[in-house]
Parts: sequence; structure tokens; C-alpha cells
Amino acid sequence: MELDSLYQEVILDHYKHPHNKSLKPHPTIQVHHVNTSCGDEVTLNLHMNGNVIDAITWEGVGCSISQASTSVASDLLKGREITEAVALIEEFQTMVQSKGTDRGDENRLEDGVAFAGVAKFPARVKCALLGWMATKDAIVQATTKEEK
Amino acid sequence: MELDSLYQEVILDHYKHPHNKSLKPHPTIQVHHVNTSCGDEVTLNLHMNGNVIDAITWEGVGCSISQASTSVASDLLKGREITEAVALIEEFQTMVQSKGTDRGDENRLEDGVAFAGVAKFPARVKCALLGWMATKDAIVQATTKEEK
Amino acid sequence: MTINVASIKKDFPIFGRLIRGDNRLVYLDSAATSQKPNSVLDAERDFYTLHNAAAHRGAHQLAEEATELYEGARERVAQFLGATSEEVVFTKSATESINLVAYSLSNAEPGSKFHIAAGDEIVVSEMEHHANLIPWQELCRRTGARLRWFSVNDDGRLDLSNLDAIINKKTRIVAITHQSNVLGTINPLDSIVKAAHAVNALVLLDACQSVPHFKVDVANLGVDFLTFSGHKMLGPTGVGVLWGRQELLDEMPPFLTGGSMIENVTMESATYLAAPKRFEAGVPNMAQAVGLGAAIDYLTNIGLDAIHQHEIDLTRRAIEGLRSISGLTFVGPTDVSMRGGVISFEVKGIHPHDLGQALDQYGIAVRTGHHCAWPLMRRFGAVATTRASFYLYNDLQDVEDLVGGVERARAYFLER
Amino acid sequence: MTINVASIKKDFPIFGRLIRGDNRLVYLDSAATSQKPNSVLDAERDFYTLHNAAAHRGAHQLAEEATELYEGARERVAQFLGATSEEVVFTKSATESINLVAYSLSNAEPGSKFHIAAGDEIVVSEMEHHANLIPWQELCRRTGARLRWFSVNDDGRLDLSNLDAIINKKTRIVAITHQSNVLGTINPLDSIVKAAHAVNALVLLDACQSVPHFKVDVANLGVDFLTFSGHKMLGPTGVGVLWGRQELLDEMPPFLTGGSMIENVTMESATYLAAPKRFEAGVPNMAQAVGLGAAIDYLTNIGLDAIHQHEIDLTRRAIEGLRSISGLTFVGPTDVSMRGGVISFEVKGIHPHDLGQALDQYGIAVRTGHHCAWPLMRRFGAVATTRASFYLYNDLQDVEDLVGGVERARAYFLER
Ligand SMILES: Cc1ncc(COP(=O)(O)O)c(C=O)c1O
Ligand SMILES: Cc1ncc(COP(=O)(O)O)c(C=O)c1O
Repeated sequence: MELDSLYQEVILDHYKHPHNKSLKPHPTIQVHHVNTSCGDEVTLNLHMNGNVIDAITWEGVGCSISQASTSVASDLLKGREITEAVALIEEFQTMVQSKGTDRGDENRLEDGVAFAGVAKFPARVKCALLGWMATKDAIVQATTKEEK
Repeated sequence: MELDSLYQEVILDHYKHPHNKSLKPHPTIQVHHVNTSCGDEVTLNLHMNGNVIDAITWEGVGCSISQASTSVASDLLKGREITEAVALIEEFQTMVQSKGTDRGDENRLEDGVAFAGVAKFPARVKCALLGWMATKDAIVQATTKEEK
Repeated sequence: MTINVASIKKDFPIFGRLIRGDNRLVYLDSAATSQKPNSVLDAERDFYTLHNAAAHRGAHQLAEEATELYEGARERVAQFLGATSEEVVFTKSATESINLVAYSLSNAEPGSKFHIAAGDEIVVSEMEHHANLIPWQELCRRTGARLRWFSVNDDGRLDLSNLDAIINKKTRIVAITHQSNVLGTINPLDSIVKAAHAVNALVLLDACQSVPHFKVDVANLGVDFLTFSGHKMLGPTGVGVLWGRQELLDEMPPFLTGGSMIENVTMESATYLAAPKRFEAGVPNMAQAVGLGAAIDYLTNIGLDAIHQHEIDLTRRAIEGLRSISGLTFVGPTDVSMRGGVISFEVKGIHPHDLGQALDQYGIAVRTGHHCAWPLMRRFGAVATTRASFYLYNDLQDVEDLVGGVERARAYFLER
Repeated sequence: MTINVASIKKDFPIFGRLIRGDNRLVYLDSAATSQKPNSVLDAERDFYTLHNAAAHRGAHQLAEEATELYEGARERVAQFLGATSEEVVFTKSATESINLVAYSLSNAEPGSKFHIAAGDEIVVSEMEHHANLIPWQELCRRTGARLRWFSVNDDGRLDLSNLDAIINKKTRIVAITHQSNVLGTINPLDSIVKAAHAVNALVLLDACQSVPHFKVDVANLGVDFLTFSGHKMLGPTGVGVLWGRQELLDEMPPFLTGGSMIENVTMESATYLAAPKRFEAGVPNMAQAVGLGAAIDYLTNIGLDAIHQHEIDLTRRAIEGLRSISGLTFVGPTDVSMRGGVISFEVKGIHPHDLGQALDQYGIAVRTGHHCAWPLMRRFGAVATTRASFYLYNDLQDVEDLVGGVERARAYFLER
């Protein structure tokens, strides 16, 4: 049944028990993203250690897809170098925007591949991307800050 | 042929040889009307003698229908009392707006009934009415002026 | 006064299609946009295949016919509202209609009775659709006027306890919705209109959710402007209406300027025709207006009173059915008096998006989100709600399917 | 590069009807509005009967499909123009598109690079359609800016001899037509764009009469905004396009405000999405955008270069044929270089209305009047002209009928 292809067990697990969901103080960058078509929100703290992501912590309200996906991102991207993290974010983005042609590489995206089913529901793609785009935005801001 | 029902001989005669077409000075009221959808214009001088229309003279540019119709009006309404003139104008208006159901009373409208065919061409109704509406407007203004 | 839904459904070809596999379509999103009967689609197509030309711009036969059809549609709208043709302006949508009034007011020069400036006040309510809120915020920004609003009670009704404070001598225009697109609440207008007119303020009624669903007569309402969209009342997309009192429309400055609304034009300046043409610049949305005329015929044929009664019956039944679901709370009144067929609710533990997704999987189309009424969502502490809305083509089976679908979704998300 | 008109005519059902008795339809009024092929009508109808729902506002299957079709139409328009989707705003008409830019500019606060004030200048030309003239007069009225214009030569070409005086350091925006809807003249843009950009002025191109008729590539033109209407290019009524450079659109203040264009809304204020959504408040004209997409497919399939060549051939033939009629004079260039398929003329002793009426009686639809270009009429000392305009569905027989019809009308009015 198609609903299960969207709501995989791992998604509902992350939704019910989200990881890193409580803002750690003193972030390198804090960003606030809103899904304007539905009102879902995420506040995300990015903690950098030089070139490496030390931690991603967040708060937010939203649907299971946006909450679980932010939870998965905050796990997956922790401990990565910036270029690596950005590459993973882009891979994830490609997958969920692929309309179902790209199932994702489990070795790289880990729990992230659970969101491959979202690609078939265009209205939910934005939900799946909310936390990932917030992270990307935070990384870009952190990099620009660095350069100044 | 339908074209002839619109362009009756009497219309083309009035078009080629319009009556009262040269402005007499010192009018009681002067009005200027424009057919905004096509640009046709008429400047009309109303000369009153008490309650009676002494003369209607005019200048203008426009199609055969608007020019001939103004010529006919300036003849027909001359020498009439205000109430009589307004009644004739309204009869003419009813006829050309009747979509063909009212052929007009020749005893009252005289050459005016030549415009009965216009009723079947909605886009030309405004042309036929240009001079008549200008006259009505002038009469209304003359009456209000009187009252002051 | 009962409605034969089975026969009505046959007039709407979209009910022939299947959703997400082999589910029948249970369309409960008419507050967003309605479905279209064949007669509307045929009227549009006939316009294009038999009479298409630029209305009011040509003297040839097609142009004459196009003009007559377009103006005929205007007469139909006027009759439907108990108004005269001169008072009916075709726009592209209710959104444009409201913006038209807001921009026209700010186009008024100092000295005009329509001129708005610092010190003036504009009144809306907390339950407005963004389309009847932001244009007034922007008008305030342009003019320096102040925006004030009625708040909403816990039961989803307008709080009019401070009517005399909110509407006062500074008030210039009161813009209010007839029926909330979220709560289903129908607002009482008498006291608002009376208070507004007592201080010479204008009243604009956002009738997007009322005109399609029950008989609205502008003379009875006493408002000054009324706006709605064709697509929510069986009509095509791309057409809306602004009704306004003729003496107001004829004096107000134009909004969009261009062809067919002018009296005289030089390089330096232009003078403008009377309403409605003054507000209809350009080649108009003729086919859409004609389609709207056909939609009005269809609605009138069924009867607005019957439609309203039918929707109330469905709403009562839906509230009864949903009420028994554990964790479900309504946002909006649960009694059916002064209320239309729009129901918003939340289910504890399930985000509306997830609920909507599950319902969609069963073939049930509802709306989830903030419904373009974000301040109202905040008022009720909700990020989003799930909304079901009914129309003449819905029946009791649709209501049963909704109730059953919510139960099934609840089990799916919360009991596995 | 030749066109099979006989086969094209079959795609347009309106050519099946008879005019004023039993005359075939010789439709020479495409500059006012074009006829529609079946594929456009089918695309609209399919939208309504299979996919109708509010785009961008629902998560159910129909809403998803409606969104994809609507955004798909945007992509088609973008491709057609050599642009990106983000740069394509759907409006109701070219008239709205131009007003959008004019209002957006006057919504800019002091300090914004879009802010316009006294001392600034806006440039148009004497051959503009009212839609590209009055919005700028009104912008000047709102802001205190001054309107300036290029005049037109006796042969119907733009007089650019004073280019450097007209476009100067005070110039903020130059709004000019690509092809005159009266004269047929195609304006040279290079020197105008260069002069405007040299002083940091924006250039808006009214492409109503060009985009439907020949290949227009926004990247090549170098303009900043481009506007046109769907109904003049085989598309439905009620849809227009504003193309704008993305970096401009993203920074410009909104025009119409309401649903679906917001980022965040409180009772006090709102923030807005990026373009194109910023400029598309409300439930959009979805079916009309989809119809426009189908129209673009149809045009692309025939080929814009072939269409242009075909129109030039008809125009050359028409000018030759009409030229021999005694008392006939052209308003506009009589050589076919830098010119499209629009021909205006006068016949001595016959008012255009009477000529148009006679032609109509023979089944020939032309436009008579001021063509919404009143200042241009005055420039040529005309109250009105008769205008014939060609499109892909016209053939040499239509041209012969026109020439013969004018001769016959001349005999009717002048020789009896
Ligand atoms: C050159 C030109 N500009 C603007 C317009 C206005 O287009 P619309 O009336 O579709 O908004 C037209 C057509 O009427 C035109 O020919
Ligand atoms: C109450 C209300 N007002 C205004 C609107 C705006 O209508 P539209 O988007 O058709 O302009 C809507 C619908 O979206 C509505 O429900």
C-alpha cells in the first residue's frame, strides 16, 4: 500500500522520538526556516568546530515528514566536513526531487533513504527538505562569516 | 440586402448634405459629446427661446450614421417645446435600442425612422444616438440653468 | 427542498475519475475551489468556437456577439445579487476585487471623499483570509492609516463586545468576511453595517464563502462593496466580481488603467468612463465571465436555499460523526446556526499534513494547512488544521467516508 | 518554411460558422484577439474535467496534479521566451502586467532602488497602446515624475533623432512597444536599450503584438521586462504574462496582495515570497495558464519563423492590392522590412465605421476606430482608421477578399 511507502517505520520512529531536538546554546549560526505553504517551522543551531560540524540541534513544529527528516539530517551530518555535508544534502535533495527515479544510496544517506517515497508526493517534498535546507543555509552563513 | 436596411437613402443624403452643420454663435448651451469607443465627436449649440427650441446647430466628425442622425435630430427638434423634444428623443432612443422590434412612428419621428435598421447592429446604436444624447444633455443643462 | 446529489454528480465529469488507485473521488475541498459542471465548460467552449472576438472593440458580427454574451453574463450576475448591471465589475478574482478597492482609495487625491490619510482607521477581523487582510495592511502602509480589528471568541464567533471602540469616527472602511473559510462561521452584519454607516465608513464584504452557498441579496445586506470569485461557485478560474454601489464606483478613481476604460486620452493625461468600464481595463476575461454566467444559471436552477439546507444537513452529520473520534477537537462553532459547510479540526498526535495524506490515499480530498488565515491559526494556537468543506455535489456517503477515513488514519498513525 | 493554411484552418472550429447570412468568415482582427485551436480548448477542458483543484494549496492528488499542470505551463512559457521559470509571472493580461510594474515601482519606499519621485522621468512613445501609456501617466501622477516620449515620423517609424535628450540621467524606466498594433511597425530596440542601460534605466517591452507573431528571445533583446496577453496568441482570455529579470522581480515590492504570495503573516504585517509567487496573489487562473501552454505548443509546432514569413507574404500582397484602390491611404510603413502583419488605412469619403460595417456584411471582420491608441490617431490627423491584421490561419484568398471588399464598399458608398 502506497501510504506505507511514504510513512516507513523509520520515519514514524524519528517522528515519535526525534534526535537532537533541543537547542544547544551558543551556536555558530542559528537559522529559522518556515514552510510558507503550510506553516511548519524549524529553528536550527549549527555548531562548527573549524571545518567540521560539531552538532546540529533544533526545535520545530510540523508534520511527521518534516520532523523526522530534520532528525535524520541532524544525525547524518554531525561530524562531517562542510564539503561532505553539502554533498550529502544535495544527494538527499536530488533523491526527493527525482519523482521516484532515484531511490538514494543507503551507504551514504543511511536512514535518509527512507524518504525516497516522498518523491512521489510533490506537495510533501518541501516538508522533507525543511531541515536539510535550513542546515545548508546555516552552513553557507557560517562559511561567509568565516571569510569576513 | 441587409446593408441597405442600415444605410437607407435618406441617411446617405443627410450624411452627404448635413443640415444645420455650422455653429451659430451665442447658444443658450453648448455641449461636446464623444463616442469613446470610436472617437466620433459632436459639438452642439442649443438656442432656446423661452420654452421652445429656436435652433440646433452643430459641428462634428464621425461616421455616416452619427452625422446623418445628428442632422435629422437638428431638423426634427427645432421649433419644439422642451417636453415635446424630450419625448421625441426618448422615442428615437427606444426605437434604436429595440433590437429591431420597434420600427418607429414615421408621423412623429419623420426622417428619424430611417435609423430603425440600426437597432440590429448593437455596435452602431451609440453612433445613431450621439447627436440626440447631446441635444438631451443640452436641454437638461438649459433647464437647470433656467431654474437657478 | 431536497437535492438529488446522484443526478447532480453526473453533471460533473471529474467524479468519473479514480484517485490513488481505484478510490472514488470524495471531494471535500470546495472552499478552496469547486468542481465544474458540463454546462459551464460548454458555455466557455461555445464562446470560443462560435463567437470569439474582442468585446466592445469591434463592429463586426463576432465582436457584437462577444459583447452581448459578455454583457449578458454581467446581467446574470447582477440579477443573482439583486443589483444592477452597472454595479457589477468583472475582475480576475476576489483577491483582485479587494485590491481594486484598496488601491482605488489610495489613488484618491486629497480633498476627495475617498482620500485616506494618517489619522484614519481601517477595520478588519482576526478571521480574515489573507486576501482581505494584507491589501488593507498595504493600504495603511501607503496612506499612514491605522489597521484595527475585531478579535475572535473561543467558539469561533466574532467578538463584537467592543464594536463601538473599534468602529469610531476615524473609521473609513470596514472589511469583513461574510463566512469564515476556516471556521465556517457566518458573521452577523447588521450591527457592523449600522455602526460603520453611522460614522460614514464604507463596508466591504468578502463574500467568497457565502455567495456560492446561500442567497445573498446586496440590497438587504446594506453593505457598500461585495467581492467573490467565480471558481468557488462552479465557474471557471480567472474571473471574480466586485459589486459596489453605483454612486461610489462612479466616483472612485480607477485602479488598472489601459484600453476600454477611457473617455479621452492625450499623451499627458486621460479621463475615464463610468463604472463598470472604468474598472475593466484591457480585453476582458470574456469566456470566463460567460462561464460564470452559466454557473449562476446552474446554481439558480438547483436553488440556493436548497443548497444551503443540504450543506447544513451534511455539516450537522459530519460534526456528529467526527465528534466521537478520540482526540479530535473542532476549530470553529459546533452548532449549525449561522454557520456554513466548512469544518476545521485537529486530531491529537497527528499533524494535519499526515492526516490529509492518509485521507488522500483513501480518495478523500481535504485541505490541510493555515488556509491563508495565519493570524486566525495563531489565535487558536494551531500550526495548521484539517478542513473539510461541502457543496451541492457531496452526499451523506461522502460524510461517512470522511469520518471513517479519519478513524482509519488515526489507527494508522497512532495504533501501530 | 511554408504554412499549410487549409490544414491549420481545420484546427480552428470557428471557421465552420457563417457570417451575416451565408458568408464564410474572413477573420482579419487577430491584433485585437486571435481565434483558438481545438488543442487549446481541449487542454482547458481536460484541466477541469480531470485535474481541477487549487494549485499550491492542497496536498491531495488533484491539487498535486493541478500544481504540476500550472507550473508546467510556466515552464513552457519560459522555454518559449528563452527564460527561466522563476522569471515568468502569470497575470490576467498584458494590461495587468504593465500595471503590475507601474504599481510595484510606486510601492517602493524611499531609499529603495525602485523608488520613483519628482525629478525622475519615464519614457514612452507616441505609438503606445493605452495600456502602455496610461499606467505610466498614473505612475507620474502618484510619484511626481515626468512623462516624456518619442514621437513618430510621417512614415510611421519611431523618431529616435533626439534619443539622447529623451533618455537622460533622470530616466528611470523606458516603456515601449515592440510592434505597433496600429502601424505594424516593429521598433528597433538596440539603441534604446543601450541608451537606457547607460543611465541605469529599466526597459519594459510591450510585446503584445510581437510574441504571438515572431520568435522573441529575452536574452537577445536585453530588455528588463516583457509583457504580453495569451488571448492574442491562440490562448484563452484571462491570462497574460510578465517576464522580468529575476534579480529585479525578487527585489520589487508586491502589487496584488493576498493568499499564496506570503512568507509570514501577522495582523500587523506580512512578508512576501520570492518571484514569481510574490506577484501571484490568490488562486491563480490555472486553466487559462494551461491553455496558454497548449497555445505555445501549437505555435512552436508550426514554427514562429514560418508564421512570421507567412504574415509578411500576406502583408506584402495586401499592401499591393489595397494600394491600387482610389482614395486609399496607408497609416504606417508600406515597405515590409521591420514590420508585421497589421495594416491601417483610410479611404477618402468613407468613414472607417461605415467601411467596417460594409466589410462585415461581406463576412470580413476588421477593426475600425482608434485602436486604443488615440494619441497616435491625432498624430496622423485621423479620427479612426480601418485595420486588417493577419495570423497563421489567414491565406491569400482572405487578402483578395479584403481588397475586393474595400472596392465593393467604395462603390456602395461613393458611387450610388
Ligand atoms: C500593443 C498592445 N499593447 C497592449 C495591449 C493590451 O492587451 P490586453 O487588452 O490583452 O491587456 C494590446 C491589445 O489590446 C496591444 O495591441
Ligand atoms: C474568505 C475568502 N476570501 C478570499 C479568498 C480569495 O479568493 P481568490 O483566491 O479566488 O482570489 C478566499 C479563497 O481563497 C476565501 O476563502
